[in-house]
Formats: sequence, structure tokens, C-alpha cells
Amino acid sequence: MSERFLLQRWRTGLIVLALLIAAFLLLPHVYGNESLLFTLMTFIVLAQGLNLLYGFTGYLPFGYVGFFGCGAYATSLLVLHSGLPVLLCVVGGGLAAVVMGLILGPLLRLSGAYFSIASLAASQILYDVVSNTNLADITGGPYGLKIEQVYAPTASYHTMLVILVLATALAAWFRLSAFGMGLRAMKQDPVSAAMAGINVVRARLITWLISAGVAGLAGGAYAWNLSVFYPEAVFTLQISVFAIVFSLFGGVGTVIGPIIGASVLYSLYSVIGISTPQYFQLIYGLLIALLVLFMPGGVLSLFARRGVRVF
Amino acid sequence: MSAVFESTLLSVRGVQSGYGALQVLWGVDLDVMPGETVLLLGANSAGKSTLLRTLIGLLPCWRGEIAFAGERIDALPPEQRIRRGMAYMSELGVFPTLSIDENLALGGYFLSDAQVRKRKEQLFALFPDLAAKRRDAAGTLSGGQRKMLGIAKVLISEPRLLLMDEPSSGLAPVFVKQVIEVLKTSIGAGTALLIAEQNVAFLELADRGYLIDHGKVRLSGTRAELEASDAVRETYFGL
Amino acid sequence: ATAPSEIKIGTLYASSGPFAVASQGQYEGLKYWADAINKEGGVFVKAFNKKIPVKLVAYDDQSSTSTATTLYNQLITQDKVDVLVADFGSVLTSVAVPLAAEHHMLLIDPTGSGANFFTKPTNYLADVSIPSSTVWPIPLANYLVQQNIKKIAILYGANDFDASQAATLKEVLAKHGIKPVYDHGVPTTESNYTILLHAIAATQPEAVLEFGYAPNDIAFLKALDQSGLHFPMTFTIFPGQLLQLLTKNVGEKALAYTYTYPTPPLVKYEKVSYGMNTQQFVDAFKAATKKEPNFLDCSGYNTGLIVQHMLDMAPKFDQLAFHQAIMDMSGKTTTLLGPFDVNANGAQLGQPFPVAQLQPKGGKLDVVVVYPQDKATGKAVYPAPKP
Amino acid sequence: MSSNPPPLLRLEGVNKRFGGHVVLNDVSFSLAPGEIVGLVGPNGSGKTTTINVICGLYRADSGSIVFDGKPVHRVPMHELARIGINRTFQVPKTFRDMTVRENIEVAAYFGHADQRADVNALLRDIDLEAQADKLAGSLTVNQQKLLDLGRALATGPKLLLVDEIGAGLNPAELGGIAELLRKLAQRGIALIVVEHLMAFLGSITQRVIVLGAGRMLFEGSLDAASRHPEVVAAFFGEAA
Amino acid sequence: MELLEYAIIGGILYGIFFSLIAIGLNLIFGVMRIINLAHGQFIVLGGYAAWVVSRHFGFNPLWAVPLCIVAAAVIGYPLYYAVVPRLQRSQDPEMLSFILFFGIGQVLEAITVLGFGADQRSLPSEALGSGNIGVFGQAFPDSWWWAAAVSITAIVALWLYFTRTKLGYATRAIMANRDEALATGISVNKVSALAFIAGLALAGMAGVFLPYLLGSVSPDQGSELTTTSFAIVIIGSLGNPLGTVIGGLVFGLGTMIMQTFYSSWSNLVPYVLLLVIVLIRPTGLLGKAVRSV
Ligand SMILES: Nc1ncnc2c1ncn2[C@@H]1O[C@H](COP(=O)(O)OP(=O)(O)OP(=O)(O)O)[C@@H](O)[C@H]1O
Ligand SMILES: Nc1ncnc2c1ncn2[C@@H]1O[C@H](COP(=O)(O)OP(=O)(O)OP(=O)(O)O)[C@@H](O)[C@H]1O
Ligand SMILES: [Mg+2]
Ligand SMILES: [Mg+2]
Repeated sequence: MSERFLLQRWRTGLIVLALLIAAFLLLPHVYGNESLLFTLMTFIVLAQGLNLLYGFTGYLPFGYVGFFGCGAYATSLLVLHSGLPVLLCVVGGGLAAVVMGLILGPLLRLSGAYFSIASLAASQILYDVVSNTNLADITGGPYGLKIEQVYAPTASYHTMLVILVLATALAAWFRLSAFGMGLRAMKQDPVSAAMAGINVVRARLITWLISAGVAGLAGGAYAWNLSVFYPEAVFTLQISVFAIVFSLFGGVGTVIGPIIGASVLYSLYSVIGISTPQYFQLIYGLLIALLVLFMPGGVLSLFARRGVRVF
Repeated sequence: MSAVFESTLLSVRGVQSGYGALQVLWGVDLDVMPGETVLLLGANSAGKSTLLRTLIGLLPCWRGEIAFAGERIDALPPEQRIRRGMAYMSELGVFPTLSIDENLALGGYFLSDAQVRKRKEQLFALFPDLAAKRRDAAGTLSGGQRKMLGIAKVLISEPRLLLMDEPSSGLAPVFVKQVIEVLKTSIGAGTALLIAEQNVAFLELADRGYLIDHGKVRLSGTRAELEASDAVRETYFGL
Repeated sequence: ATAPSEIKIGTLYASSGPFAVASQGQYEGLKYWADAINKEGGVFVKAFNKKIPVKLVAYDDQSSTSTATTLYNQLITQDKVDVLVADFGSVLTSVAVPLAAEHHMLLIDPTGSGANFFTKPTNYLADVSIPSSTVWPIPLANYLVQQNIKKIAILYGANDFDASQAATLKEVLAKHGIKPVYDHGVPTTESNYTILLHAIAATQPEAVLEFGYAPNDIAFLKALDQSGLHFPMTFTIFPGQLLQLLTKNVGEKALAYTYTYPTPPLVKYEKVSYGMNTQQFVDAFKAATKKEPNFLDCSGYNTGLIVQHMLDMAPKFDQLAFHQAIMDMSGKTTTLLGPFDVNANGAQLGQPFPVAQLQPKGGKLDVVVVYPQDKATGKAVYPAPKP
Repeated sequence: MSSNPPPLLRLEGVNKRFGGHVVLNDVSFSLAPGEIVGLVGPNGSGKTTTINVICGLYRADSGSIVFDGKPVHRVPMHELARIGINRTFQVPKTFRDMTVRENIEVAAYFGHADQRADVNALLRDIDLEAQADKLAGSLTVNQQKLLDLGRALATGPKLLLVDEIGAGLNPAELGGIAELLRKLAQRGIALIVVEHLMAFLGSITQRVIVLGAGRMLFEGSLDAASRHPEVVAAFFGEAA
Repeated sequence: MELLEYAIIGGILYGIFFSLIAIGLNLIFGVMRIINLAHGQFIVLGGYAAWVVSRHFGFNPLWAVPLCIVAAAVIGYPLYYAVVPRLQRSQDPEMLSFILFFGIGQVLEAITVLGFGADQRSLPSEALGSGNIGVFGQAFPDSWWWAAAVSITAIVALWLYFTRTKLGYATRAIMANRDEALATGISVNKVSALAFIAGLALAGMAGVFLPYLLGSVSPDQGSELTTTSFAIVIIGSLGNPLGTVIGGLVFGLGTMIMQTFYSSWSNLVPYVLLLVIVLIRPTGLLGKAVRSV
């Protein structure tokens, strides 16, 4: 890659970041439903975080929500017991997810569907443990948690925006750095990549931890924004499924794909939910099926087909 | 001329093909007579494999005509072509998760079970390595053993026209010889062969050959003519 | 201020997912109320001293909390509804609680009774239909003590609603020195009870109490019916709320002689201070919708009634006045669901649920209240006869 | 074989088994820098497995492998690549969705810590300059083999294991490859070349090791091998 | 001890039934590399088919088994041709199928709700015999035995198909290498369509017994069934029907034994087992390693 080309791409990255920041700072003034915008950001972050792992290593974690829930719980428990400022607690949520990622590191020995389902299993186990009545004294068990004392929708909104920027910057780094090129090589042929001198195990683990951390941070900010929640609110499989569907739809392995995918599909979801609640699920399902059939390869394939190199 | 054409087993006229936007074949003309052995020569990436894939139907034929035994087949799916008596051996392919027995059974997809059984024993006699591992997954075989299995898999159906992509590559000399022997007996049995092959040993087998260059036939002729041709000697023997 | 042309009441329902059945029942009750009141020209609003038609703005949250969050916010910030009514159940209500407080909206909460919500005084939350699930099992516990039933097996779903009931029950029993012979939580999604029943039977209990959601109760009762096992006393929650659904699914035979908390319309409040009494509502609802109402229909309707009462009492048309009106009517109002009594934290303290046994009579199941004494309509058959 | 300079690579009693099947049985040999050794034998005799064991893809069940004076049989593959062992694959394994140039750049970046390989020179060496910006997946199998070689070279190996690179090439192309391999040896790279094409092998080395059913049947000159009865029987067939 | 015995026999019956629940997913994934995220919804449809047959028309619910096979053909054939060839022409069918079948699952669930309402439906207990059949003194409802018997029959049939028929080899060949299968002369589309239909039919058949084993059927059960099925398939290893049986047994036994002794942790069982098993054997219990080089 020539220097100029790289520079140009970094510039693209900065533009994307600037646009994101501007959009989510301005949108609340145009459209007052901040919760919707917040949830939209959450899903963009999750789609992006998933993209970091799946798009760059080919490991599709069905249980991605596990890190999200882990972050949500760690953040809330820190708020309840540590007396630290909330922002630090959110960071703690991210760290907790990273630690969880480390514990689950051996899953990376698996591949394909085996990995996907094993990560799902791990997230289910987390959920079952957290929500178990026997642990009610520690985790709140089925009764959930409440951190109303720190409830601050606007601050949590801005925190999520920062996380969104971070996740996007990470994706840009993956896209532009040698580390990212190594990941792409590993994704296509791990044996050959090892023979190219790449420490496949370590690079994969790093990516996994980064991806986990992003979800953990998102979970922390999300818990903060909700402030009263039951375990299913932060562990529901729907979150994984949405993150996967959104990022795949946008186009993985790119920076803007997950952003576009999540924005388009989640906006559609909200529009249908608000305009035609009677047939919400039916219309949404049909729409997704049709979009896939007539736009296989995701939104970005539309550009790629016209020869545009997507960032 | 028309009498010749009628007895032609495979007739290829002006075939163009490629991958997506990339055109590889730019109008190939070629004939194979029943029972004849025809060699496809050509440098790396000349389009030999692409031509074979187009003939069997794995790649769509963009333009031109392919006729087999007097019938247009260029719009048919591979299975229909194979049903009509063609067979194709790819460069690398076997079914790694299936046992050797099962791989062979699929090679004779359109044969009766009894026929498959009989042919299988004949082939095992030729390739004792395979016989010894007949219940093992093909995925555990070495590179050359896979190649043998690939060859056995297409030979089993005794097709009228056999398309082979580099049958000898990766085989030890002893097996190259065997393969040539087997192919000789197949010719005896009436099978026509169209082989993309770089091994000089195969020239002895050929009746005729074509030299493919950048997706076109640059030259064609009998074995003797080819051996004498400067173009062939240049690309093929590097002289 | 000038009077609006309509009063916007915003709410959510779930058309799919685990809360769909209950949520839709509740929504239908509310819709029935809105239709009925609009036929009379609207609801009387004291602040404007006239009747104004109501308009329900309702979205489908599909039982998802994240969707519910955005939709509650949509109701508040975009539709700018005048009255905010929560969806069914604690899970879908939870996300609305801080949101409503933030926007200074009074959240009318029909059935979200998680104890977590009611921990401090608030102007923005009022549980209007059912008491916190933590108080539900108190009469049941007392009944068991009174009947001198000592070997008790408890099986509960690992969720707020069920686990909190089990916890309360055990607390009361413990005061009387009773320790359950079997006490286990099961996952909320549990649907296979055959093995569990055998484990329970092995402890030879005199009473088996199963706290679950409707699907749990159905699966539990069906498994019990098919297992060939028999217990002297069996208690489940949902026959008392969704008797038709349970009967349709498990059959009358399997329900015979089991116990439950009967709720309106299975128990009827004849003397009410506001709106129709229970029987009148049942008749009116049947006439209008051709359907037999269940408890959730009643609670949806009751929610409408409370809103109606609130509006006809509040001197000003704002949320604090609404809340004050609710506080004012607390303790003085009885509706088809019974006494209405909200405390400063927003919790409902009205009539605790009695205990009833379903006794077969003339091919039908009779709901016989057996406890407390002053409500009792008959005597329990104990032990339950073998079929 | 001179004994003064210490060998670059030394295998000592290497064994490898799959299930009950013994694939390598007591394989021992050594190799000096810049030396080319041909590894031949009938199909399934264990040639590829030998390479797999040396490059760290498989772990030998017993025996020792010493490279540059250090035991390496427990060193992970990417480490081996960085200290100078590399290989090509019998079935080429390229990064299919990356361009030819990127394929090489990756290896140059990650595998070659001290001095950057000259990517353009490498592309010239493997004769893929014209294809530099094509996706690797769109190359022919033979071109992919060359690219595989390029990827290996980009890590600056001291020992290169080449698995049947000649198969499927026509004689003209074989000549080019032979020349390249000789050039590499002159640069001091030791080569183990697995090959069935004797003429090709003969044009680059005289020293061969013959495997038969996992055992070393013969070690010595190619000419002697072709006269060794056991080798002839196993490899060229009775008739030869 | 008696409890343990009961849990073991119950676990076996329940596990066999869950093999049937999962096996269709395995078939479709193995052959087409399609992640049928709507698998659970198809199972639920089977449950409603049984409900219609039994409560609406008053027949024995077992008639829903052949009905499901017919319905699978009627739905599966057009669905296959509408969807799968398009998917397979795309760059990454596996990941696209994930989104597509998520959409299809949503549609199916919505249709079920619109058609039947969101509430639970169950079947008359008597229809499959209201008695109990005992083994080693441990009695289980007749319906459990029926479910296990039908499951075993279906799975054995599938196994014979895979290992004894050329069509079965062809199916596995497609699983292994689609292009090579085309080149071998296998009618890839027909064989895949057949597998697709079979996958749906097996899901539907499993659904018929759902109301008996799980008390009732309701539209929202789909996604959890999909998840459980995935766990079972992976425990046993992909593409191997026998593996799915073992996966089902492991799941059934684990759940039932755990339920007996530590019920509140019981739904952890399949997932813990899964993790342990795949970490020890990364391709499931019956997974075969194929060399990569
Ligand atoms: N799957 C593919 N996608 C895109 N292009 C391809 C693909 N396969 C081959 N090509 C291109 O088509 C051209 C012809 O390739 P083909 O495989 O037919 O050559 P060949 O004559 O068989 O060469 P070889 O002797 O190396 O096997 C080459 O330029 C190659 O890069
Ligand atoms: N991973 C494996 N699992 C099972 N058997 C294996 C494995 N790898 C190799 N084998 C067996 O070991 C033997 C030697 O294989 P190897 O690939 O080393 O042969 P080779 O000498 O390279 O042959 P070829 O010239 O055909 O490539 C073969 O019989 C093969 O089937
Ligand atoms: Mg070729
Ligand atoms: Mg080999």
C-alpha cells in the first residue's frame, strides 16, 4: 500500500468519525425520542463490535450478547458497591467483558459453527448464573438491578456516542493497519498465515478481547441509560441476533458497513413499529427476507458492484 | 465434411467463457472423435482448465456451440451432460468426508450397484493403496493418493468421453505409468479422452492435440505434427 | 389553558413473545373501556369541566425491553400523550419507570408489580391494579398454617414474579417453624415437569405449590395429569387469572380440586364505588366483544376506570395533579377489582388475594373461596380425591 | 557431506503416527546451509508429513528436530517462520481474497523482522509481476503454487521446504522453476524439495532421500537411487 | 436411587425426542450450509398442525405426522427454489442465510400469531393413550413413548438414507464439496431440495409431539427451540445424524438428572455440556478430523 493511499484512507476514516459525531449530536434536536437514538447507537456499536471479530477473523459469535450483559452487570454492580464515578464504572464494565473474554479464550480453538454455538452456550451460562435465585444477594438474581441513583439519560447518551466513536475508530484501524491485514490473511487461511509469521492465536485473541470490550462498554452505558433492568433485558438473544443481522446486512469487514446496516435496519424496524404496529413482525420479517434475496452481499455490495472501494 | 461432423463425438465451435467479468476463452474450436485421445497443451493460465470446466458445464458457455454426439449440450447442467456419457476429473477434487468406497460409488452415480461393485474391484486391483484404505475418509489420503482416487472415480463409469485435468500431476512415476496403461485400455473400450496434461509421457498416448494460447487454439494437429511444431517445442519443451 | 380535542392515552402491548397473552388481554380491557367511554361522549375532565373523547395510542413492543424503551419514549416525547399506561408485567414496565420520572410523567402501572419499583416515594408511578407479587402468597401461607399442613413442596420459576412469591411464602412458613420438604427454582422457560414431579413425589408432600407463568402452570398440570401421581393439595397461580385458557389446555379433570388465587371475575365485587361492578363488567364485556373476560381484561378495564376517575378529580390538567388525584382516591375507592389503595411509593396495597379451590360441580368447575374465613364461600376438600 | 560446518537442520529418529497408522518411522537426516536435498518416494510414503513435522504444523510423536543449533520441535509455526523455516504447500494455500502483492506483503511484514523483503523483486522471481494486482483466488492452481513460494520467500527463510512445486508445470515452466531454486540455494537457502519428476530434480540436485512407507529407504545420489533395487521397486515400479 | 433411575430413563426418552427436534437443522446446515434460524418456528408449525388435526377435525394427532411431510414438501419445494439457489450464488451463503432465515422466522411467527393467537394450545392427553408404560418399574406417559418411537423411526430412516443409498452419499458429497458434486454428475439442486424438504418435515414431525412433551405449543417457543437444537447438533457434530442422536441423549440425560437434583441450574446443563465437549473434541462427539494440508 502506498503512503498516499493510506493517508487518503485515514482521511476517510476521520470524515466518517466526524460525520457520526455530528449526526448524533444534532439528531436529538431534530427528533426528540432520545431513547430510540440511544438504542440505535447501541446497535451500531454492537454491530461494529461484532464486525471487528467476524468481519476480520471470520469468527461469528452468536453469544455476543454475553459480553454486553457482562458489561451491564459489572457496571451496575460497581455503581452499587464501589462508589466510583459512573464513567469509571462503565469502563469497568468494558474491562469485565475483556476479562470474561480472556476466560472464554479457549473457545477460539473452535471454528465455524462450533465456535458460534459454543459462544452462545457461554452467554446462556452467564445469563443463567446471573439470574439464578441462589445468587440473588450478589447479582440481584431474577429480581434484576436498579441504579436509579445515577440515572442520567443525556450523560449516558454522550457516553454511548464516545463508545461508538471508539468502536468505529477501531474498525478503521483494523482496516488500515498491518495488524488488520494480518487478520484478513488469517481469516482466509490460518495455516498459511502462521507460515507468513503471524502469531495467529495471539492476534485472534486480541481481536476477540477488543470485540468483547466494545460490547462490555456498550452494555455498561446501556445499563446506565436504563438504570432499572431485569437480567433478560441485557442478555436476551435478540441483541446478538440484531447485531449479527445488522452488520451482515451492511457488509462486514468494512468500517461503514455495520453503521449503514444498523442504521437502515433499525430505523426501518422503528418506523414499522411506530407506523404499523399491528403487522410489525410480519412486515419486518418480510422486508428482511426480501432485502437479502434482492441484495445478497449486503448494502455495500451495491457500491462494490459499481467498482467503488468501500471503506 | 458432414459425414465427419456426424460421427464427431464432441464438437466445439467458437466457445467463449470466463469468470464473472473476466473472459478467458476467446472462441475455441475443437473436435474429438469417438475413441480418440486428444491432448490439450498450453502454458500456465492459457485456459485449459477453463475450457474443460466449460465443456462439462461448471462454467456457463457465454457464446458458441458445444455438441456431444450430435446434440447441442451447451445449455445443459453438468448432470445432464454426464448422463449422456461425459465425465470430468478435476484437478483436486474428491469428497474428503466420504470414504473411498463411497467416493467411487458416486463416480458411478448412473450405474447399477452391481456394475459399480465390479468396476470397483477392477480399479482396486490397479490402485492397491486405495484398496487398503477403502473405508477411510478420503480426507486422510496423501496428495497423490487423492489423485488416484480422483482418477478411479471417473474411470468407474466407463464414459464415452472423459475430460481430465492434469491426471498425472503429483503421481509417482510408477503410477503415471499405470494411469497411462489404464487409459490405454479405456481407449480400447471405446472411451475418447480429452486431457489437459503437461507430462511428456502422455504424448505417447495422444492421437492429436491442440495448443491453447491465451484462450484460443493456436495450433492443432496429429502427435507427429505437434512434436515437430516449433510453437509446441517452444512452449512445451522450452527449446 | 384551552381544552384539547382529545385526551391521548399512550400504552404498549406485546403481539408476540412470552408476554403476548397477558399483555393483549390487558390491552383489550383498556380498549374496551376507551370505546365505552367514547360512546358516552368521552371522559369527563374536571380541569376543563367537560367531556373530552379519549384516543388510545398503542405500540407493539413484541415483549422486548429494548423496543419497549424506545416506544415509551416515543409516546412521551413524540406523541406527547397525556396519560402513560405501562405494558403488562414487571419486565416490560421496568424500563418505563425511570423514563417516566425523567420526563415527569405519571406512569399508570396496571400489572408491573416488581418490588424493585416501589422503594421510595414518587409522584410518577402508581400501581393501579394488583398488589406487589410479594404480598400475594401471605393468605396462602396462613391457610397452610391454619390447615396444619406441614410437608410442603415449593416449585417456582426463577423470575421476579414467581421467586418473590416463593420467598414471601417461605418467610411466613418459617415464622411458624415450617420448612418446605422440597424447595427448588426452575428456569422461567421450564416446560418439562415429569421428572420434577417424581422428585417432588419422593418427598411425599401434603401440599405442592407451583409458582409459574401460565405456560408453566399448563405444563405442570398436564404433566401431573399424565404422570399418574397424586397429591393431597396442588396449588398453581394462573387458573385464578386465566381459567378458560387453563381449562382449554389441561382439561377440567386435571384442574379439579386444585387451588389457586382467584381474581375477578372469578371472585366478584358487588359493591363498588366507581364504575361497573364485576358482574356488570362481565356482562357488558361479553356483549361487546363476544368473549368471556379474564382477569387481565378486568385489570385493563380497571386501569381505564382509574384514569377516568383521576381525570374527573384532578383540578388541573397536569401530571402532578393526576398523581394527587390518585392519592386522594386511594383508600376511598372500590372498583370491580376490589379496594383501591396506592401508597406514597406507588405500590398497590388493595385487597390481598384469597385462596380458592376449583371444585367440580355439574360438569363445571366451581371456584370455592376457602380462605380467609370472612370471604369463604365453601369448604375445601382435603385431601383431594383421586380421580 | 562435510562435517565441519554444523548442519542447519538435523532430524533424529523422528516418528509420526495417525491413529494406528505409522506414517514416519525413524526418519533422520541433516542438511547444510545452501544445500538442496530431494525428498522422493511413492505416493503416501510420508514426504508431506515430513515437511509438516519440520515446519511445526504437526508435532512429531518422538525424535528430535534441531534447527540452527536449537531444538525446534515444540516451537509454534509462526515462530519457525520468523527464525527462518518456511514452506510451500502441495495444494497451494494462498490468501484468496487478497491481491498477489498483498499476499507477499503480509508475509514480508510479519515474517521478516530484520530486513524488509523487496516485494517487486520477489514478484519478478516468481514471475507473477503481471498478476500483482489480481486476487490470488483467481489465479490458476499452478500460479498459486508460485505465489505460495513467493509468500514463503518473503519471510526470508534459511530453510525452505518445497512440496511438489513442479507437478502440473510444462517442461518449459519447470526449467524456470529449477533455475529459481538453484538461485535460492546460491543465496544460502537450504532446500528440501519434494518431487516426483526425476528429471526436474536431477537438474537441481544430486542428493536425494527416498522414503518408502514412512521409512528412509535410501540416502545418496540420485543416480545411485535409480539403481537401488528397493527404491526402484517402491518408486519406479518393477518394470523400470 | 430410584429417582436417579427415573431421571435416566426419562432422560433417554426425552433425549431421543430432542434428537428429532434437532436433526432437521443438522441436515439443512450440513447439506446447504444454511443456518436455518427459522427451524424452531417450523417445529412450532408442526405443533399447530397437530392441534388442527386433533382439536379442529377431531382426528388422532398422529395423523399430523404424514401431514407434516406433505406440508413440508408443499412449503419447502417452492421455498427452496425461491431462496436457496439465490443464496448459493452469493458470496457467503452461510452468513446470508442467517439474515434471511431470521426474516423468515419472523414472518412464520407473525403468521402463527395472526392465525392462532398468541396463547398456548395443547392436545387431548387421551389421544396417544392416557396411560403410563413402565420400564424397570418406572412409568412414563404413553405420549413420551410415542414420541420416542417416532423419533427413532425417523432417525433410523435418515441414517439408512445417508449410509446405504446412493442418494444419501450424494447428499453427503454435496455437504463435502458442492462443485465437485456438480462435476460428478449429481443433480445438486434436486438432492438439496430433497434434503431441505426432509429437514422441514423432520422439524414438523417433532413439533407434533411438542404439546405432549412441553405441555403446550405457542408461537413464541420457536427461537428457544432453535437454540437448543443448535446445541444438540453441535454436541453430536455437524452433518452426522447419529451424532445428533447422541447429542440429544446427552442433552436429555443431563437435563433430567440435573432437574432431579439441582433443578434451578438445569437449563445450564446443555450449554455446559456443550462447552466441555467441544473444548475436548472441537468438532463434537462424532466429529471426524480431515487433514487440512
Ligand atoms: N476461479 C477463477 N476466478 C477468476 N479467474 C480465474 C479462476 N480460475 C482461473 N482463472 C483465470 O483464468 C485464466 C485461465 O486459467 P486456467 O485455469 O484455465 O488455465 P490453465 O491453462 O489450466 O493453466 P494451468 O496450466 O496453470 O493449469 C487464468 O488467467 C486464471 O487467472
Ligand atoms: N492427518 C492425517 N490423518 C490420517 N492419515 C494421514 C494424515 N496425514 C497423512 N496421513 C497418511 O499418511 C500417509 C503419508 O502421507 P503424506 O501426505 O506424507 O504422503 P506423501 O509422501 O506426501 O504422498 P504424496 O506424494 O501422494 O503427496 C498417507 O497414507 C496418508 O494417508
Ligand atoms: Mg489448469
Ligand atoms: Mg505429499
